[in-house]
Amino acid sequence: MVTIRVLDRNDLDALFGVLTTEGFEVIGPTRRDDAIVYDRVATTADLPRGWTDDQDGGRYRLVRRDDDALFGYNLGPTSWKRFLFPPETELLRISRSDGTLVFSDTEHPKEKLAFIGVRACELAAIGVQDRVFLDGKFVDPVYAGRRNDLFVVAVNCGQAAATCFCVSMETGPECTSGYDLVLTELLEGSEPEYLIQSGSAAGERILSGLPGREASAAHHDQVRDVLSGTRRHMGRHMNTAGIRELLIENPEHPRWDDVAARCLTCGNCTLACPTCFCSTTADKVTLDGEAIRSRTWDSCFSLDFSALHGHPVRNSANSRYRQWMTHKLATWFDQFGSSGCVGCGRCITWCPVGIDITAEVTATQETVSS
Amino acid sequence: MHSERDLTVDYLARVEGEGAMYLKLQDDEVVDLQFKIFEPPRFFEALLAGRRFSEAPDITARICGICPIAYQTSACNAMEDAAGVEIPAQLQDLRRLIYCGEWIESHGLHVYFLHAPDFLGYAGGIEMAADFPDLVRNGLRLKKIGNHLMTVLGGREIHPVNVKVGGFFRVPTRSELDALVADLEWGLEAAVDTVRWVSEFPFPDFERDYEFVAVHHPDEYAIQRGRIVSNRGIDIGPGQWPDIFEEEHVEWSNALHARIKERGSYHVGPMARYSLNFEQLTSRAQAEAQRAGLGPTCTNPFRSVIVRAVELVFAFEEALRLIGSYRRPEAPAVEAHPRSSTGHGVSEAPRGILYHRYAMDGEGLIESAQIVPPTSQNQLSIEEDLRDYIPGRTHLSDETLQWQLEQAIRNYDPCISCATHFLDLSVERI
Amino acid sequence: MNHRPKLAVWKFASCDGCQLSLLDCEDELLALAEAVEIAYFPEATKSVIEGPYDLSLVEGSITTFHDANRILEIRGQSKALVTIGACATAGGIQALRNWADVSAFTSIVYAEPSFISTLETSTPISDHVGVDFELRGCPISKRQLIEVVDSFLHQRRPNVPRHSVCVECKARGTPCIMVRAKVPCLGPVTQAGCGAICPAYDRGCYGCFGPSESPNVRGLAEWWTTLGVPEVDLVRALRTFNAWAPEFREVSDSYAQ
Amino acid sequence: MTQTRVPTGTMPQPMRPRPFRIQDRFAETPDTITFVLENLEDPVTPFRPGQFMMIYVFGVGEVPISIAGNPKMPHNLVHTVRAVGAVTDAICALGPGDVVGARGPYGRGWPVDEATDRHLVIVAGGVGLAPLRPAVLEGLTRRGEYQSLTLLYGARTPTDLLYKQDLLGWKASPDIDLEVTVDQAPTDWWGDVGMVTSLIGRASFQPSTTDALVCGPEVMMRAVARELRDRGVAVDRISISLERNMKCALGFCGRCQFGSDFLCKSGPVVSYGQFAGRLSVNEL
Ligand SMILES: Cc1cc2nc3c(=O)[nH]c(=O)nc-3n(C[C@H](O)[C@H](O)[C@H](O)COP(=O)(O)OP(=O)(O)OC[C@H]3O[C@@H](n4cnc5c(N)ncnc54)[C@H](O)[C@@H]3O)c2cc1C
Ligand code: SF4
Ligand code: SF4
Ligand code: SF4
Repeated sequence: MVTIRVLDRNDLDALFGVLTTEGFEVIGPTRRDDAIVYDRVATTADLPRGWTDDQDGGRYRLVRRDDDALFGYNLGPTSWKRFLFPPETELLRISRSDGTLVFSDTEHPKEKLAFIGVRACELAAIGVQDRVFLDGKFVDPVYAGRRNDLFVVAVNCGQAAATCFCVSMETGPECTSGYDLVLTELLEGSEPEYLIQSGSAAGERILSGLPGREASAAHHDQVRDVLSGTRRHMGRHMNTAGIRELLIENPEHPRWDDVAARCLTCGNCTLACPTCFCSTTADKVTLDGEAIRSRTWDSCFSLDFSALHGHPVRNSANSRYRQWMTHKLATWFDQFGSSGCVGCGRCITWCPVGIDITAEVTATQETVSS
Repeated sequence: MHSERDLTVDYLARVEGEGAMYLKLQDDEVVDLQFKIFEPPRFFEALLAGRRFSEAPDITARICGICPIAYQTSACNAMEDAAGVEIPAQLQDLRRLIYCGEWIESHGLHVYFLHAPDFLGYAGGIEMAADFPDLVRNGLRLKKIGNHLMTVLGGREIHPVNVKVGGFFRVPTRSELDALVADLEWGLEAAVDTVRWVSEFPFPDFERDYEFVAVHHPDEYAIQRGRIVSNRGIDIGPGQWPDIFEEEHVEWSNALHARIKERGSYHVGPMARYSLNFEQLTSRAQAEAQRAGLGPTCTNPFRSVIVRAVELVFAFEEALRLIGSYRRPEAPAVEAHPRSSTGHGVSEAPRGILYHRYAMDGEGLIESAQIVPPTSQNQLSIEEDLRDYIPGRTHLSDETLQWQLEQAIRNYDPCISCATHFLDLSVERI
Repeated sequence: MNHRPKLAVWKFASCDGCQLSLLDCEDELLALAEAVEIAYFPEATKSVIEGPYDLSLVEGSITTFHDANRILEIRGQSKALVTIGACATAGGIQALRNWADVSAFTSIVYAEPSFISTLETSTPISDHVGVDFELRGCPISKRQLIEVVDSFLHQRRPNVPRHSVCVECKARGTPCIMVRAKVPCLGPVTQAGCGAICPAYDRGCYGCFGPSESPNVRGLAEWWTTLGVPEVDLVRALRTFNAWAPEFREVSDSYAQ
Repeated sequence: MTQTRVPTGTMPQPMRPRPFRIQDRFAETPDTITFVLENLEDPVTPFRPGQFMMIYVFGVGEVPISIAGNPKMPHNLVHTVRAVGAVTDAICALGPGDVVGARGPYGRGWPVDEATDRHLVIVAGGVGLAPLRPAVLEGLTRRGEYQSLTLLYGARTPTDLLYKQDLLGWKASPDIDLEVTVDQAPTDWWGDVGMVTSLIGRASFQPSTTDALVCGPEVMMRAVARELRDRGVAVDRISISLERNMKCALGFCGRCQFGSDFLCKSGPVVSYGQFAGRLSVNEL
């Protein structure tokens, strides 16, 4: 069963209230350091009301809107992976006693997270990481512990950033699954309204406790218009036809050298990407003699990532950029049955020198076909 | 029969940087005395030429890892003077707050690790910890609180990154500062205990008639700004520094010696501040000072350890006060636009006045720079202390005499890295 | 306790900040002093225990003939020698003299230049003797210092990543300052370790940990120029505390021409 | 949305090693040591030839190490470790009584079952014999199931040969054809001199019904595989064992990717036929 209602801003605050009462830690968009980041939020007052983001390769600016939209931006630098797959996680503690080693799992306090404002591409990205951390032979308990009770309030995008290409990747802009509740912000009236729809039993239950009105046909029309407008305004496009073969079959393409001259090998693209999952594990020994083993985010751009006997397999910038892009767009299909890219455009915006994955694909396609 | 002695300390310990002392004695007479600074010169004044005015705080911070905030503050003051900008009260308060952190860290380190071991007969703080573990642990914790304060405000304790000409890059939130309060309250009580503890150290009878020079500000116990005053009538703005003070270069030292023109030596640092600005200490700091046996001035350099502890009490109280009244400034900094001009800046580094002067051109490029750190200013005073200390004590063994002379140097908490931008003690008895 | 490894801390031309980092390890210092014998550390103690030393930490750069000889002696007395800080690993800020005429420098600072004996250059320790590990930073990070000392105690390789500051910045959750505010930042070509402090305090990284493992300094320089950074400022930005590090030097020299 | 694919409740950390005590230690060569480990928690550690364990040294780190023991004798874990860096140096410095952590076994092993009724040709270079030793031992135990069993082994010098006792026994055994070659040899050397590839031409097996298992440095494996292919062994009947950086062995850390594969999951043993293309790409 799917319930659909229409809420105003106060009703939306009630949603925050209910989630908090149910023991969720509510994470949502908020303005900090000249950007919209995901962090703890308590009410709609914490949301970036009246702000939008203007993005391009290596460029992000917050800009004032001329309305009071709460979700009138696209995507900031944070992705939800930060909360499901934290940048640093303690895994184990090891101590020496009675001539043996004692290994103890680090206990992680149970996290009951609610995400507010998850975009369609981000739902897809969570789906991608689920396949990595939950669907293989092994299950990552840290990820699972945070993922199991997750409550997702998604948002259909009312606009597209200049860096968005979810339409090309078939992940958006409409949220079609993977959420408990989905909102569409309707800005035609004097005050914003929110069409809200349930997508799970848990969503259904929470929604039933909220105030709100019946949705009219006009509301539904508005939703349709919002989404088709967003679809028409995708800032980027990627031709995905044959892309897997293109990249796998052209590892020596001259374009890799071209991008290597510009790429700083800083790794920002991988860290900003909502699907990249790579990590390293290292020990820290306290001076009182206990070893703490922790996992931290890593990137295929770091040399240690591919080190064999002290020497990196992927030494050149060329081979590291190639690993990143080929993994995202090609080999991911073989490993996890989908693309590793959901078209969010974060790697484009947050690359400090504006390297654009869509432009790199196009450039390779053009030279290979000609 | 003449007794001739040479005392040499090739490498002074528990001071910041590399220095030495050489002393030649004939009977009770000091024939030659050199307080040498052989830390290699690093030419900061020269390498600043051609840099942008805004770079001075970060570059000069590298003169000294012990008191980077002092360098950053004096540099900012000088550049702001040159650019003709006023720093609003809220930003002044934040400067004062981060400076309190540096006083706490530096005084904490000196009292517990560098100076106390002298009085108690230990080679160092770590050796002292073997007999007094809790005491040393408290000292460490106290110092850590100072470091933590600097880290919150400045990003890190050594060479903080957040200070800039005109104010800060980013100002802290109320909650970031509130989180410091509990530690500072503990620190205040620990500082009071510190005063009581050090007041019982054995102090030699040794009084000197110093000309004390310190920064003075009408509204507050001067730290980060003010005029320059002395107990012999100096009362000038920072811009008049060159009229009153001069620097000379002696052969045995890589540090310039500063002196008052015509009059010679003077004394900067905690004792000078305390003696000149006693009235402006908090009543609790004053009360603790009195209880520790200090009057409103202090002229026994060995008792500087008590003064430092009193200043610790003050710094904790002041930090708490500043946090209590904190309101986040609208803007983290005021814009400073370069213009062709010269600026002077002073502030009270933990060891005393730190003076900076810069001339910049219309583009904001530094044309010339002069930096006079406290240890350069105290060099003459240190040498005079040593000369005065020896008569009547020559019966002491070389070892004891040497230790006491070293201690007399450490009274100043000399920072040699600063002074060269500057110890080996040698005593020769003829 | 049986034989504890002997630790020595040496100083050359520097600001003392890096060795102070050791005294700033307030939580670890006493435990460290139990794990090792602090055999030579004049900033902390008068007592001197004769070499050889198991681990020497060396701060500062070589700027005098005397120091160039002293480091040879220290190397001879040290089983392992670790350089700490930008002065020791890259020559420090004082390496700016390497581009200048030192006699002119001396006369700017000192009234009697003839009293001053100094070399024309300020050079890293590794230009003079073999170094077992270089710990970067101006100043070094306490956390990394403890890691390095512990790793030498346990004869393992220190876990000091050489990737870019960006990795720490993203982990910290700071929105990139160059992207969001057009503030020139050296983070993408600078080695991590500080914890990405500067961008978190609303300023660009100024490169105090020196070049990262594979820095494309020229690529970043070109981007800075598109952001409107004048070339003279670009040169100045590369010529600070790690000015003499080859990867920074090469690009600053090419822009300085 | 609530994720119900995995059960809730506390899950054990799959990265947690179990304690193993070193029972025995033999120096194979100056830098390569064989260890016999006793599992302190379970009586046995079953494994398949070609699989590996993650071996943990306190405070230093964890590295993948192949199992070198006999699959029919799972009471002990045997590993041969060459000291090449931080962790392996630390392992090699340990001795009897010391405790390490180990978890596994992981990965796909040698296709010894698929090779029944066929010729089994095993080609090893240097320490590459370590992961192949279980296959040799398995082959000997199940000798009747194979048409022939051949081991061709090359090393730089006679001192670099592993398992010298085993080699002498195998040399004398009628069940296995062993040929050993070294790059440089003193005069009293009993085997061949030259590349291991040169042994392939002389060995007697029927290429069309041969399964080959190859392990050694990557260049050596490529040369051997080409030689085998040229003699008529089908490329997808040639197995090689690949090495990449690994931190987790669970498919999470991403480091062991080799093109489309995670070597911890689809390797370390892979089919040459499938990987020949990738092996020729630089820095993949
Ligand atoms: C499936 C598999 C089986 C192996 N079996 C054996 C064996 O039986 N005996 C043996 O001696 N060696 C074996 N190796 C190689 C062994 O794992 C490496 O020599 C070891 O990881 C080197 O680590 P280190 O810390 O000593 O070296 P360092 O060079 O100090 O390590 C630096 C970094 O590189 C990584 N690294 C370096 N080389 C390798 C490598 N080859 N594989 C994976 N990570 C590496 C380390 O994990 C670390 O992150 C095997 C490797 C793999 C992948
Ligand atoms: S590759 Fe780029 S566009 Fe694709 S999901 Fe990752 S960050 Fe977004
Ligand atoms: S692109 Fe690189 S960092 Fe991202 S998942 Fe792939 S290998 Fe890992
Ligand atoms: S593509 Fe951009 S973000 Fe990614 S490593 Fe290269 S420069 Fe950094």
